Amino acid sequence: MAINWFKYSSPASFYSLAGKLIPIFSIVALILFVVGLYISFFVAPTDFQQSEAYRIIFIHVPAAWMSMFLYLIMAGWAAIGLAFNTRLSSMIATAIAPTGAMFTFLALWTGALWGKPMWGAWWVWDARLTSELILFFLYIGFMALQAAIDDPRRADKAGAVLALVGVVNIPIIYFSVKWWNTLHQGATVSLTESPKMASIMLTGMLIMSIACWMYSIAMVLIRTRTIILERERHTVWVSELHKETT
Amino acid sequence: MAWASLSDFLSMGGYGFYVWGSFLVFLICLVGEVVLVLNRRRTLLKQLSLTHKATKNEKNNETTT
Amino acid sequence: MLKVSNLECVRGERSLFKDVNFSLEAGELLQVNGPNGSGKTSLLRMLCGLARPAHGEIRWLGDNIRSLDEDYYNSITYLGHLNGVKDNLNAIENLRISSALAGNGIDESTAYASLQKMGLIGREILPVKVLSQGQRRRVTLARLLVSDTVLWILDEPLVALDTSAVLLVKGILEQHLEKGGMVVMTTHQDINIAAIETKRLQLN
Amino acid sequence: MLKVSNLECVRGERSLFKDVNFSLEAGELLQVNGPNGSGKTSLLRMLCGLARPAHGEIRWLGDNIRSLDEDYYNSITYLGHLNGVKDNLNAIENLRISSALAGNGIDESTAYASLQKMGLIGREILPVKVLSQGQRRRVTLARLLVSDTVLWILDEPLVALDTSAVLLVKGILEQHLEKGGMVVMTTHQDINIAAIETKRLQLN
Amino acid sequence: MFLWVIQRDLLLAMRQRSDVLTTLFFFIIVVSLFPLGVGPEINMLRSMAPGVVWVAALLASMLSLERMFSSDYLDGTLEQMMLSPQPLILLVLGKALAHWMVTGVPLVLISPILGFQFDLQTDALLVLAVSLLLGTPVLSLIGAIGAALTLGLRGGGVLVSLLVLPLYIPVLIFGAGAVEAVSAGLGASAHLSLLGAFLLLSLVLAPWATAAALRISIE
Amino acid sequence: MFLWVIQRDLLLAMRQRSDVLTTLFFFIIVVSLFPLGVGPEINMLRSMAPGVVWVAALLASMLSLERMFSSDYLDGTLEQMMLSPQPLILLVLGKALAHWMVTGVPLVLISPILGFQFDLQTDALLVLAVSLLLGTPVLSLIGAIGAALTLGLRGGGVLVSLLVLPLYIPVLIFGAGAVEAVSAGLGASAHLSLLGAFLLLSLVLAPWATAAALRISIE
Ligand code: HEM
Ligand SMILES: Nc1ncnc2c1ncn2[C@@H]1O[C@H](COP(=O)(O)OP(=O)(O)OP(=O)(O)O)[C@@H](O)[C@H]1O
Ligand SMILES: Nc1ncnc2c1ncn2[C@@H]1O[C@H](COP(=O)(O)OP(=O)(O)OP(=O)(O)O)[C@@H](O)[C@H]1O
Ligand SMILES: [Mg+2]
Ligand SMILES: [Mg+2]
Repeated sequence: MAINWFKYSSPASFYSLAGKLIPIFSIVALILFVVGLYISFFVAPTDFQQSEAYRIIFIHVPAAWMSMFLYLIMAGWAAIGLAFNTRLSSMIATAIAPTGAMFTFLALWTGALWGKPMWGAWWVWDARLTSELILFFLYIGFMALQAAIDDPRRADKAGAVLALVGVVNIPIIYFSVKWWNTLHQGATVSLTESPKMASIMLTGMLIMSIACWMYSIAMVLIRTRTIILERERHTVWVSELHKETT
Repeated sequence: MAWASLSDFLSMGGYGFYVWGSFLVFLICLVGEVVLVLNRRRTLLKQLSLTHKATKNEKNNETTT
Repeated sequence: MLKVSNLECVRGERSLFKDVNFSLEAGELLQVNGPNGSGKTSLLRMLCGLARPAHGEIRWLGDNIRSLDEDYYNSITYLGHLNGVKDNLNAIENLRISSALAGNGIDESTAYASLQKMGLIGREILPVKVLSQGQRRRVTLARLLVSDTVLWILDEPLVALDTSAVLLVKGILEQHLEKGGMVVMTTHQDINIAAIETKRLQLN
Repeated sequence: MLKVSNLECVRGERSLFKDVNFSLEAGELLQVNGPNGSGKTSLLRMLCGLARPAHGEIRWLGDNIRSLDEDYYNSITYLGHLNGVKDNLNAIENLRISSALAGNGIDESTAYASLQKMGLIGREILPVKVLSQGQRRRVTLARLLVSDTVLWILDEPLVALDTSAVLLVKGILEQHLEKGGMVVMTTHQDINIAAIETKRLQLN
Repeated sequence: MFLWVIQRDLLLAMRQRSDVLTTLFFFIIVVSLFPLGVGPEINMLRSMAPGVVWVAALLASMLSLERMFSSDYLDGTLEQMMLSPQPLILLVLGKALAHWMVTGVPLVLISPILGFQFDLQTDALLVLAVSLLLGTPVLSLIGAIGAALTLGLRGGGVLVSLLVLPLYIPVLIFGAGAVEAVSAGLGASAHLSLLGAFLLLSLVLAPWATAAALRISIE
Repeated sequence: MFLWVIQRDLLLAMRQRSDVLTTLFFFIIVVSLFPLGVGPEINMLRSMAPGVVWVAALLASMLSLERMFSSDYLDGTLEQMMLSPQPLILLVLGKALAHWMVTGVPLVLISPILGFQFDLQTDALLVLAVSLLLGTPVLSLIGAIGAALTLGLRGGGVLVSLLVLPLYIPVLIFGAGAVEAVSAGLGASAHLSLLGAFLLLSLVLAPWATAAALRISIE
């Protein structure tokens, strides 16, 4: 492998690398979204039990997955930033949080809209739902803490400590599922009506998930670039960058 | 899978409110985030070029005086 | 013993000072001078290890203070702008607790004696919050009388003190220097402290 | 205009001072001197009406200040040991708000101009909490530049200021006295302020 | 000057944009804690809902009380306010209003969503919001008295809750009562007009008491 | 030095004797508010009881968190502590312990009486007290992290609750769960041993995280 990773761990070279990657991810995301939405509405057949309501699954599940993945990735980058004092990784962590919070919100929202027709209630206090809500609070806490701190270096480090402590919490919340009676993912959902339909649904869900992945990466890259500019506005390379563009 | 008519498509077998409520909010959130992120970047770039000009002028003044 | 090289301090986007170099040996006094906002407090906090320099090194007996940590804290006493006294405790309790935190607990009679020296008798069992500004500062400064550290880092110790207290502090510092201690201090007032050598550092 | 008779101050069970008498006319300066804890701050707080005297009377233009209340507050400006600035606001906001509270709102350019006079330019939009000790004091003192009151009551205004700032404050006070204002102040530093008459009150 | 006080407090709140949001999230979190502690049975949750939401509103409003005067006290701003030529009562009213705008209004707006979580009916949701709209200003006004009384005392935060919570209880009873009455099919107008009466009463009396308490605490 | 920190914090708490009492009263009042907000039906109250008591304990513990470091920070004592030759972790542990002794222990002692009010059975009362005994130190330890992170930030009080409450939730679930399990005739030992595991975990990890957070906040 000839890639020099250290080269890209400096904000300046990351900035230009990210600039090249963003269009690629954006376009792939767009195409996958179109394909995914087409499958969701025009290829996937009507569900025998839930009629059309089940189509929410095509966004609900990707959003729920993303919400959890992004938290772990955010905590990972924050930890690297804390341990090795690399500014770039902390910036990436900061950039992930809003997207993660948005997907968490979407999982909650689509879940609630699905719950009303399926369970007859917008919300039930079931373990899966509750832990998703807590995840939302963790994101909000992370962002609120960083917003409350003026000094970016302190904000990075404080956010990292919080994110790490939050990670310890996640498996605990997750295991508490056992102790609760679960309504989520119970008999109400019939994924296996027929093998053919299940596989179509699975492809749709997967395509939508990958689209969300690509979308998240593009968003995070753009946001990281903005944060880099904000924080390094007084360095030489930023002003040289400006000479080039103007 | 084909829909009989547009209104059929919109009603989603009676679940239109829930399905469209989900998908619309999903799209609004994604598009909204894109707009916000790009907006933030644009205002920052504008700010930067302003300060950049200001410092350039300062330097010019210094050299002339 | 203390050696500072190429120190630079950046606050916000401003470089307050750079290329600060000095060294301090036993019995020497360093007076840091400079107008308001020139970075004296920031420098002193770096010397304590409370803040991280943007650039440069601070060495104590040859080792970087970052690597020494608790060993270094055993050798310094820092008094900052803030008094570090608890409003609801009285002077004796405050003195005993702050000494204990600094690593040398003292008993009540020692505390009483040092407060007496600082002219606080009659006020030693009042909660500190009812004391006057100058009296609270004296409670803080009483720590110097019981401290057994080598290097004292004092940020405007004379603020709010009346003339007799200023003389008192002068005496305490001179005695410490005589015994081979070291002092780094800032002040906006004119004061002449006898030392083996008085170094001056002018910021800005 | 200000007339104080037979004032006594009791804190706890101690009488700090009694039988304090003085009067102050336009253009006069009263310097309150005394060692730490002699009751200077307590006296000044009484003059403002923040504390109630144990005994004696304070009259302004012939009326007891207790009965005047808000009319009196229109004529005085008090700066105490505490700065009264908000850590999270910047200098301009702090100045504008404290002036507005004192009854004369000012616009941004006036605020900017007075901060410039106090040597705070370049720092005027930083949150006050990152400023140095002396700079925060300067933000407080900038209020004097925009105040339109007659009687200024200043408790150790010079604390934490560097020499140039001390001169600045001296100038502001002298100008105020010249225009027929009155000043009551305490300080432990030597300072010579030109006034029609400088009265001195020695406590303890 | 009245406007200045409000403006200043709002400015301080906005300076850290997160400030308003945090009160809101505190409210949401506390409301969500109960189902976690009590268990997920929906019938029980539904009948608990008005009480839980109201208790959470009480706590959210109370929690930020301590800061109402204490930061002004510690840095000397309060002294300056007492020396201001404008009447202290106005000033106090301004601060209470600013407190309400930061802590009360967001709660009123979010309460219907929380009601959803507990499966409340539409009319109950409406009454919940209205009762909070009438009740939360009372909380801020009464709270100001407590905050002024405990100024500068150690343990202020806890002490203030001890003083104000008993005074909050009537508001709690009628506020939660209104929602329960609607859920039970009875009208809520009696409860709501009582809340309105509380509001008027506290608008008249509380600033006066707070000003007196401030004078005592400062002396 | 460890002992000195505890001793000092306890001394400070005792200096205003009301301090311990106020946390306690806050706890009692919050627990008593619920029957007022929810209505007097005894069966419902009994099944709510563990949850309500535990939520009240969470809030009481949280309410005093802000003061844990902030007063030391504002008056400069914290700086002195960081410069102390003893390890910061010990110091932090001492402060958390002192916090627990002031806020946690009284709650444990009073909880059986409050349980009585809700008509809990003897074994449930016992488990309630034990679960609080195991759980409240965890609250203090985790809370210390939040308090250290928000040091010196405006809106600290509310912000700290936002950070800390989500982390408290597992303790709440298993604490209240233990009592419910006993009431339902099942054993509580599984819940209690999990609480014990949390305690061990937080004893090891929390002081470390708190010390790191303090260093970050002070710089
Ligand atoms: C607000 C309400 C809801 C929330 C917060 C929520 C949350 C989640 C989460 C976090 C996941 C990911 C779980 C995993 O990967 O193991 C998930 C998956 C899923 N949810 Fe929901 N959900 C909600 C409502 C619903 C409803 C009402 C339904 C259907 C009736 C539903 C059906 C599903 C299905 C089928 C999956 C995929 C499970 C899998 O393949 O692992 N959810 N949801
Ligand atoms: N974020 C920031 N951006 C720009 N300048 C900053 C920032 N933070 C601090 N400063 C500046 O850093 C300096 C800190 O100075 P410091 O407290 O060290 O001064 P000092 O020499 O102790 O002054 P004094 O005599 O008033 O105590 C101040 O001038 C302050 O304005
Ligand atoms: N409850 C009390 N019991 C006894 N003495 C008290 C009590 N409260 C205050 N005092 C004393 O009252 C005096 C208050 O002094 P004040 O603050 O007015 O002094 P000052 O002249 O301003 O001093 P400084 O120069 O230090 O500012 C102090 O000496 C203090 O010890
Ligand atoms: Mg300084
Ligand atoms: Mg004084």
